[in-house]
Amino acid sequence: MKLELRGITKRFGSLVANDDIDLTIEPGEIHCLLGENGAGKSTLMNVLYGLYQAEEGEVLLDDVVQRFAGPGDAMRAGIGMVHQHFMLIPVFSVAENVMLGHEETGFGGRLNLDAARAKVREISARFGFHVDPDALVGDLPVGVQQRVEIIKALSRDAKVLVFDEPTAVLTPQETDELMTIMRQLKSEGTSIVFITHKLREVREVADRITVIRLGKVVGEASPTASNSELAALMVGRSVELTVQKEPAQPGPAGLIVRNLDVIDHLGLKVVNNVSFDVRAGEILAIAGVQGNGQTELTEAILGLQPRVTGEISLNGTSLTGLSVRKILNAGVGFVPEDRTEDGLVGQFTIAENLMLDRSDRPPFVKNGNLQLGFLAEFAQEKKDEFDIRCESIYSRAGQLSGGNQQKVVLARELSRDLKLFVASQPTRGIDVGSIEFVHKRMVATRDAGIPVVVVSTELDEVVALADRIAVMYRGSIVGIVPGNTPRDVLGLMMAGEVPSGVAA
Amino acid sequence: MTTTTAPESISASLESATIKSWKAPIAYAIFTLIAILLFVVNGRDGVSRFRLSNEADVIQLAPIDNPTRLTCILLVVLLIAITVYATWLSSRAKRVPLWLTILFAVAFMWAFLTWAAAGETIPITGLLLGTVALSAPLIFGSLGGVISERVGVVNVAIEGQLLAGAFLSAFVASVTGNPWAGLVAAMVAGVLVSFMLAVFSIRYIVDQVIVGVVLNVLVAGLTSFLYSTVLTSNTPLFNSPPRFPRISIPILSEIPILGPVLFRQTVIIYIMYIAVFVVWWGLFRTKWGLRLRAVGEHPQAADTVGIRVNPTRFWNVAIAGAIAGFGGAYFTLGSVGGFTKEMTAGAGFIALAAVIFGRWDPIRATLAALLFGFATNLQNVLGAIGSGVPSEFLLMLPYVVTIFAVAGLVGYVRGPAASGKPYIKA
Amino acid sequence: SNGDSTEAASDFLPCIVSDAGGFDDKSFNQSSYEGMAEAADELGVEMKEVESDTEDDYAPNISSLVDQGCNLIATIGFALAEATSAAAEENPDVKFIMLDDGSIDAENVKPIIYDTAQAAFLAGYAAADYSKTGVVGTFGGMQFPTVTIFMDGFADGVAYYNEAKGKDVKVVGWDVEGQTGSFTGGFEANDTAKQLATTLIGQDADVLLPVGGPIFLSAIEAIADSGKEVAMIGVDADLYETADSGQELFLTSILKQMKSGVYDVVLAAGNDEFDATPYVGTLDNDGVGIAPFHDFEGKVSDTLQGELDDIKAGIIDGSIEVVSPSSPVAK
Amino acid sequence: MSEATATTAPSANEPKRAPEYEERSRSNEVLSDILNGNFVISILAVLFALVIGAILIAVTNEDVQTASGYFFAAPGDTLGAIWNAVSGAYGALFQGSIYNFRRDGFLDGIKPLTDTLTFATPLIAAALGIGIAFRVGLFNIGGRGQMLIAAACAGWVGFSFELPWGVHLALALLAGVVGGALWGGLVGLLKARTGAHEVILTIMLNYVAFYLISWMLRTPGLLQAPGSVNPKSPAMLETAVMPEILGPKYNLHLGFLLVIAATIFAWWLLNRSSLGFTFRAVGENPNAARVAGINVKNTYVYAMLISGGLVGLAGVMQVLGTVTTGFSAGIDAGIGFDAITVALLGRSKPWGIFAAGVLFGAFKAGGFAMQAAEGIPIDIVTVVQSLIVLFIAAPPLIRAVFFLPKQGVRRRTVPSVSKEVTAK
Ligand SMILES: Nc1ncnc2c1ncn2[C@@H]1O[C@H](COP(=O)(O)OP(=O)(O)OP(=O)(O)O)[C@@H](O)[C@H]1O
Ligand SMILES: Nc1ncnc2c1ncn2[C@@H]1O[C@H](COP(=O)(O)OP(=O)(O)OP(=O)(O)O)[C@@H](O)[C@H]1O
Ligand SMILES: [Mg+2]
Ligand SMILES: [Mg+2]
Repeated sequence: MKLELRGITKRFGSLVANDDIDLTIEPGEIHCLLGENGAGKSTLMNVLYGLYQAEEGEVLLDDVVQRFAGPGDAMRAGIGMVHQHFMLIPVFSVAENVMLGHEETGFGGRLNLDAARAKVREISARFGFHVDPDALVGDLPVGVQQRVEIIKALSRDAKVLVFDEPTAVLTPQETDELMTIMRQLKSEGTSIVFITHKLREVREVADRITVIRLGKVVGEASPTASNSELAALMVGRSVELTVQKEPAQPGPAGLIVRNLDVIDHLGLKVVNNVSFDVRAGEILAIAGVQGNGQTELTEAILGLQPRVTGEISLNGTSLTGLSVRKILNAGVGFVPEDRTEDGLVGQFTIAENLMLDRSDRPPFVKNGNLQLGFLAEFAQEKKDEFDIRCESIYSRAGQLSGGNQQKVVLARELSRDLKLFVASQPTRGIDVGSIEFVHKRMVATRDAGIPVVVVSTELDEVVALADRIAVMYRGSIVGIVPGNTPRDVLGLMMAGEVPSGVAA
Repeated sequence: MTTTTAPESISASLESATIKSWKAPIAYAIFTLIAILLFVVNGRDGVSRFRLSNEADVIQLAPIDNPTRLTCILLVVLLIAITVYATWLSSRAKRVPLWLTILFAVAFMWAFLTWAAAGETIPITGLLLGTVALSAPLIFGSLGGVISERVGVVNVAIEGQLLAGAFLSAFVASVTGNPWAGLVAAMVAGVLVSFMLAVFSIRYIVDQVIVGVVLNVLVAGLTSFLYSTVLTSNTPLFNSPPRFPRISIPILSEIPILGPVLFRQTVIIYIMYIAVFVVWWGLFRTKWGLRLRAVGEHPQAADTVGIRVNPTRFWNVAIAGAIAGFGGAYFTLGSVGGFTKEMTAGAGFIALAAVIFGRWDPIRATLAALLFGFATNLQNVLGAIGSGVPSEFLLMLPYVVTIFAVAGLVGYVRGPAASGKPYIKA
Repeated sequence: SNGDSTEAASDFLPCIVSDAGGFDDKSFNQSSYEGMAEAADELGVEMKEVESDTEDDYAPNISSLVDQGCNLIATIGFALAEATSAAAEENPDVKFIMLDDGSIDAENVKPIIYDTAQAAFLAGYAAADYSKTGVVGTFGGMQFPTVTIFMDGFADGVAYYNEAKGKDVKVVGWDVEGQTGSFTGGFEANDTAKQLATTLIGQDADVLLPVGGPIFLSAIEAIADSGKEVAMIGVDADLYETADSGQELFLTSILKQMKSGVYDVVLAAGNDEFDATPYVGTLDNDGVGIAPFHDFEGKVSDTLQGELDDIKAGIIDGSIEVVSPSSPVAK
Repeated sequence: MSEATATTAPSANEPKRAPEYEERSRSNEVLSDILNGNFVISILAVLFALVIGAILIAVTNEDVQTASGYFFAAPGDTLGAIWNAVSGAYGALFQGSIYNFRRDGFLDGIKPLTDTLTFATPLIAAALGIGIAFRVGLFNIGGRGQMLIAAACAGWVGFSFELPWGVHLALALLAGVVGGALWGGLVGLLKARTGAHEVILTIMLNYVAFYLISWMLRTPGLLQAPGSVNPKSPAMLETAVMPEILGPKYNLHLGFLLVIAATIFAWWLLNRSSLGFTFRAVGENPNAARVAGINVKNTYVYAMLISGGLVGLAGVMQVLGTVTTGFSAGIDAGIGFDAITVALLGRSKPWGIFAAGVLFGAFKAGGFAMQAAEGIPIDIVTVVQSLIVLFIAAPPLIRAVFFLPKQGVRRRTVPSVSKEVTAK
């Protein structure tokens, strides 16, 4: 099916998210949309999908103007979408999620779950997924959840499929599988819109590329364009794609972790007998597919996990069993994985967020009183230093874009007197310009002689930053390898295989 | 490159460790201690008689005569045994099964009744019959709460829905002389309150808790005002609703113990049985329920599959109001005639507690409401047989039991994820 | 006594403040209101009434009435005693009627109190005599003295009967000795009250004495549902005459003549004959009493009425002592 | 009120890349809020609620009903009757709450205003407590229980000890506040330790407190007045009674000054103190608070202690200020519930609560006069109050009713009471 968007303009209040956008997708083509965070890609797709109503412009399918009052209409017209943020209901089973919205029913509205299960099995078989229709979605690893999203989109025989950043949570292998599926769908005549920040993927699979910046189409690129050409087009300036760093000057071991176990609320050992050291002035990256215990490991270091055994010490003093506050005060900086949930208080101002984890002591608090004057100066300084783009330091943090939110968290953590820096997914979902900035700051931290732990599921990031890499699989460390280990070896380790010659 | 470990699927289960939870044994131990102090150390003599049948019953069961002291001692030994077993289970990091808790509760309650009724008779059917009656408005209210919160609208306004239902049903049934008309009016009243809740929380995006609280106040004020100005101006005409008669269901009503308790009731109670089943079945087995729960868990996800979130919320909140309205009718058409100011007396809040206690599940919420009704009626029975405890402490009983149950057994509960959050489309 | 009332009454404005029960409580607020309304009618003057909801309301309600120019204010219930006392002191030219509380001793306050235990004693005796199961029951709204005084008198009457006749009629729902018993926790005719009555019936009680405003309505329902033959005893007014339904159930009623008590005082005040001596309703002055048996005339034993008359005489002449911890005392 | 920040981008083409935004201070936001019509909306909301109240008064008025029976014969009669009913009611409301023209002289005439402030006193104190709990994400419906316990503690100290002036009052005050704090803190503790939901706990504890106090009040040797059989406490000793700050002519007592102090305290606590910062952080996002080293469970306990203490202060005002002649189990007078509405109307902000409390105090004071003068049930006041809260919370409705121009999309932050920490 041919899809055409004409003159789409979408405003949120006074913010113009899409500004007179034209886009055509030919039948059976994979069309990539590129753009920084907040460029308006998702918004455009949501307009196409009927989720948002555009102020101006029209959607045409096979040259027929469409009127979508809601996603129901769009789906009926043959449009399917895999959303950037999972649109799955965690407490429902896979089959229930897939059937939702077009349920087959029996007497009295009784759900025909068997039909839904059969459908899930059928699609799973066709694309080589292994998905249990009766599993609760909330219990599934994100990679599998992504497949459920895809099954959902496919179960309705869509003629146009939109994939909005589907690869953000996939392993390299899973990403490759997805590419294969996309090509398979394309060969069946489905048109595909593919949104991603990973330029490698774009060049691999795209037939055509459209770049959006600040709500406008700024140009088309061919799949043969180089990474830096694409990046420049996206950001509007040239971007450094590799992290410039000197070889590490490691000092003595700062963080020592020995025989660490973390047990979750169901009694599962999500971190299993993990031991490692991080030396002052080096970056240890913890690689692995999401959900293999990395999150819990970092949370255990910060004292956020209730059931932990083993030893954690920093510069010779034990951190085990201390409260979060004590651990923070011992000089541990922490960037949590989910910045909106765990890193920031969305309703608080930027300034308030900048003092969030020092809310009980000088310089921000004296005798129980907030030092608002000092806070204002401090926040202004950090806003400039970290280039936080905002109206003022009194803007709500929740209103910032993802990259800027991440900068607030970084500014807060890096402005403390650190003895250890732990960052989880520091660049997830943020644009290349911001990534560049974040990476620079992390290397600078290392160079200041602080041990740094980075958890990332992005191999690009791991390779770019790490002096050493620990790969986690099912709660255990598969091996710790040098920073220059080839990607394919890392990929295998992420799948739990220990290549010979690697110390386990 | 050789591999030493075979690749496994990511979703394969992890090694499991042991979590020891001492909550259950501690709770058991506390109650066992109370039992020892009260039933053994402070034991009583005599015979405690549990009467299982009424004179009118076709099948007569002989009353159970418990020698008070002996029964108490035996039961306390059983309680100690259960506590020891639970401690052993916990020390081996095994879960304490639900049946054990139920056994413990039954044994404790039996011991308590035996102790309290030394030399007296406890009418077991009466105790249970009253339980059903006292729970009825709570059950209707909590069903309304469950539906509303499952679809994503926090329903603090149950009290208002009950009160509005009671008021309008009394008025309409009186004027028409027809209790069925009153029942319909009660539904309408509940729906009207729901409409306010829905309009303000969905259309005007006012915090749902605020709307709920304020609606309770509004309905209380409005019904009291109209009661003083209208209903009392001509009580025989405006506030003398006919009651539904009690209907005995043939055969079923003759089942020993349960028959008189469950099947000699007014039509409102029979509607309640149906409502509990229908709401449960509907929520978990039908398209309606699936969509409803989807909207309450993740409205945006529901939207993306073509479910219209706000209309779904609106109409289901209305249904919730209709069901809660029935509960209001129970006050005036099923129980004691006539409306009085603020006659629901906090039942809506208890129903709200039952919703949370029952973890937003219609069956569990019903059980929670029944527990509350049981404790209330136990208080009645103990007061009547003269247990010597000051009446205020007996009146406290249902509330204290609920606190213990919530703090000791339920603990942390999580409602529908999107409950209380407005859905705003761009 | 109506002759010269007109000019005295012309600027006479009687007013009444209820306690939290409100004027439709089927109890003392309502009786007092009716008494005043009748008197006002008789005098041909207007009256004003205000209801209280909470404890906060008493003082402001009284002072609002003073502001409205009321010159006689009846305050109903012991809860209003302090507010009344304070208002009386502040407004010496306004007259007050204080119902159910005898603690105020002031020139302009007339306490009206009732020794209902005396009448309840008779009712208890009658109930014991009537009971076929040998069990009679009572329950109350809340454990207030104005409530338990009925229960005390009732239980004492039963005990007197047992002693006199060598019987063993049992009282369920109230223990005089320990002052503990059955209460609904409020004064609403609700399901709790109904279940309480049901429970008492389940204890084989075949006479019920529900004490507290409209809760007798719940007892009527409970009796109807039980299918048993259970009689009731009313409180305050002769409920056989005033209740909208269930008349046939009333063995008798314990009368507390508040309506006529208030009526008399209002009428007197309207005729400038107000005096502040406390009025204590007793069997002697017919301020309390028991109602006729009405439909039960033929069901009670032939000798009962005679025995009751003797006991009444005994109570009046002091040979039978009826004391309740809750008996009112006038200062 | 810095809650609504309209996103104003200087250039439509460059929605996010323009770093040169004007700096806007908080006071500017308050100003712009008023200019944007929040103040006007509030006034109109009150007006609209009063109009609905007037309709209710009119249709239930007997004269109006009689006159409307022959409406077409003499419509003037009906209109006149409506005018009489409504003006009589609201006139009495005004005279009872602000200025009574029927009294001679300003000093007498202004007494109603002081009554308004007297009634506002416990309302504000309790609403501050409930508002603070709201800010921490806790819904404290337990005002009744906390007030009762506090009243009992303060009352007990107030009538049983003979202490010097000043010391006695301070001690009674302290006892009450501590009592309320502990009763509230119990909820926080149970929630923190067992995860039990505070809504259930507070509801249940209301009843427990009520029956506990009822029992103590009728048990000689506990709270019952010696020599009396009524369930009532003795009167407070002179030394424990709050002095009347405007002289004996007016009822306004020291409690009002205490409540001003409490408001300042609450404002300082929430906006200027470290503890308040943690309160708000936990209220807005307990997960982030936890990660930032804030002990969320302890915060719940502290918040409920402070909340209970402030609600307890209201109980103290009742026994030592409003009804000093001895209290019974109804001494809370529904304030614990009214305070929820006041806290909501004041948007859980201390000075907002203060203003809302004064408004509700006025309604309460005026309600008595309205009932006494016109025989209108006081419940009408409840109706109007609740409508005001609803309308103020829904500005678009008011705009529609009064044909005001629409405003751009603005999202209002409201006290979130449904957030919880995920159990980890
Ligand atoms: N519902 C909304 N209300 C207000 N503003 C919105 C809304 N959704 C998106 N925006 C804003 O519109 C702009 C475009 O957002 P959009 O999600 O389309 O970006 P994107 O290109 O998908 O970015 P990303 O790569 O981060 O997903 C951003 O500035 C965003 O903050
Ligand atoms: N309803 C109101 N009536 C009178 N003054 C008010 C009201 N609301 C706020 N104010 C004024 O605003 C100032 C700040 O009030 P408040 O503490 O309630 O807001 P805030 O807490 O600073 O806002 P935020 O929660 O955004 O920090 C006070 O000094 C007060 O003068
Ligand atoms: Mg996007
Ligand atoms: Mg503030």
